[in-house]
Amino acid sequence: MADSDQFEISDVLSVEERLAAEALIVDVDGFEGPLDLLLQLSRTQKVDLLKISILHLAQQYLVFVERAKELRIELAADYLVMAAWLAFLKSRLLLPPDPSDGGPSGEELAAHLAFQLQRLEAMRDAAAKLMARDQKGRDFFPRGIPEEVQRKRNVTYRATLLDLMQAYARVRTKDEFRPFVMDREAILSMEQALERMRGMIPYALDWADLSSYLPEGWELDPKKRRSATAATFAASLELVKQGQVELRQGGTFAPIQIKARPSGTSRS
Amino acid sequence: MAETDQKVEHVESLFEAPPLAEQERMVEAVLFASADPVTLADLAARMPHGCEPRAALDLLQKRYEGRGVRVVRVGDAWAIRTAPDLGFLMQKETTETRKLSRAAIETLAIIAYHQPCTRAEIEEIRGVSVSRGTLDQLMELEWIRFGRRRMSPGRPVTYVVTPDFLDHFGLESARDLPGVKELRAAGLLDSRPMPGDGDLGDGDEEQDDLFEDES
Amino acid sequence: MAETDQKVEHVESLFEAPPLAEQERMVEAVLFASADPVTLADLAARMPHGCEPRAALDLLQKRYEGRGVRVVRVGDAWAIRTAPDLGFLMQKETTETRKLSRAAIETLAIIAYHQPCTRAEIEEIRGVSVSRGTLDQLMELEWIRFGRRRMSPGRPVTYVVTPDFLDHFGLESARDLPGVKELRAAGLLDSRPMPGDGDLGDGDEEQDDLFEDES
Repeated sequence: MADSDQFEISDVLSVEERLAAEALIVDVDGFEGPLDLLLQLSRTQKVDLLKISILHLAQQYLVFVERAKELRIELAADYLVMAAWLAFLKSRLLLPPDPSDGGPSGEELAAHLAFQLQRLEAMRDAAAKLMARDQKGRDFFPRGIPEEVQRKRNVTYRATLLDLMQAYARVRTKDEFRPFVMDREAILSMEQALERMRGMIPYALDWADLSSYLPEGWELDPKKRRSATAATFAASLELVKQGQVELRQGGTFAPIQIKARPSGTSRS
Repeated sequence: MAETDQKVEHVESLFEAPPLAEQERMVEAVLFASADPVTLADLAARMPHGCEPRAALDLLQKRYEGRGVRVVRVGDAWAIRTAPDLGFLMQKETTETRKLSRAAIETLAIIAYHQPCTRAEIEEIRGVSVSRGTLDQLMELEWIRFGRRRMSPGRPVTYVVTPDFLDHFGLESARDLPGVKELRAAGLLDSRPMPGDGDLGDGDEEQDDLFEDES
Repeated sequence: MAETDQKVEHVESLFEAPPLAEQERMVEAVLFASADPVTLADLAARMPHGCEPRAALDLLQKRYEGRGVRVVRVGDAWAIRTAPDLGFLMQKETTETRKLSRAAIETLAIIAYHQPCTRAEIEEIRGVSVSRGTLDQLMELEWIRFGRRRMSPGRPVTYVVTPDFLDHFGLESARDLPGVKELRAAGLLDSRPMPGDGDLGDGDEEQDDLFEDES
């Protein structure tokens, strides 16, 4: 079938048209799909789109695809789908209608393709006309110093200073109560400290001051800080004894630092 | 609400509304103050009771005919814009818009002329798939937005153009798109199904609806 | 430049300058579209050679006498402004007042007392997470804005209150916010004596430090 197509087409197409088709191939990346390509090809017929020969156009397209194949240009699948459809359309247009086939006639299909091409061209023109219009920010301009200061206040939210202070009091109160709920006596037992630290040790991969292990809030009150520091220190000694942590101190009264002992290594 | 309010306003207007010339000044002030188009409803809400912004607008529009700035209509809103022939004075104000790709421009035109328009319809017209980025870019420019979902299987979303689009291209409504009447008369805005394919016909009715909306 | 150019312009103007009425249109368009008041020199630079912006400006100013907007002088530049008697049109709004949500007011309070304050800090103080929407709403109200980024890991953004906030709550500065002690004295804080009561002062100190930044 391909062969007979070739012959037939070389009859129909002028040299000029074939050159045009080749030029189009070079430009294949520039096409926006098969319909765009068909529209471009139709221009070589130099007639109004209303009078275009769809049969002729189908042949032009098939030549294009053949040429692309020869030049080993890989066409996207939708170009090939269109080629198959056009080959089908061509056969419908050339063969006498088969009365047993209830599908649309070749003429109907051709008319639809012509409609699609006209519509695409019409939209191209419309797009060009649209872009040729005067445009805001290029040809005409809005007010440069708008004065719509109060527009935003269409919905005003009511909140008074009292609301604000009450809200703050609310969150502050919540905050202050939290530590005291945990322990009212300002005394941290070693057991409590140990339990706390056991949970934290797996994450203590780097040296950190012992003081950073005090429970939250306890560092503020001197009394509580003292108790918590003593308990935490005692607990850390216990952990050293168990081989879970290492302790170090840079000098007299320097901060005591603590770090988890990597499992499997001996104490240095 | 509109009905009764209007009556009340008319009654009041006999006594209270400022003279039309004064209303014109007010409309002038409000339009000058805003960079965006102001709707009639917004004007009415801001002006004293009994005012008729529409009549004042007509006066104002006439007053600015041929001047350096003009009173233009954008959908159901109004704005003052500089006369296009003076654009050359405004190099300093010119805003560089990213150059739109051919695909984006065509997609925009298709949505404008065929709205509300589904993605499948855009693809059908262009014969090529629409990249996500193209629609995103147009959305970002606020030239298109989602319209109602189509009542066809899959309930696809539709796209429509926005008042910003009209404003940008100096259009009063989508009916004023260049050549829209001729295109419609030529049947080129119909969604015509491929012979032998199921019909896609319901698009048309909705489309007319939307253009009705814009008037 | 001005001296010689001016002479050249005057020579040329005999042949080329557009009619004064046209120059008036130009001045009108430029004053309208410019984002800043425009000086005479600026006008001259934008308009074709031989134009006399001063004369055109005088015409324009006369034309707008008694209208809804006026041509006014701002320093040594010119601008179009709403007529003072119509200022009410820019203010009159449908004021729908809503109460700020509890989350929003608490967040606002925390920012006001602890600014500059990161989102994580707000969450820590409130003990619940702060939704993006809450912060957005406060930003939209222009009661808070972004402060400097914190120099800590992740360089989180901070929030601070704005002059609008101070304005709305009738405060001269955020320092004027009543301290925790005053809140207690006013009965706003639970006055139950608590261990560690003395520490409350710390909060105030910290607050002062933070406000140093902003003043």
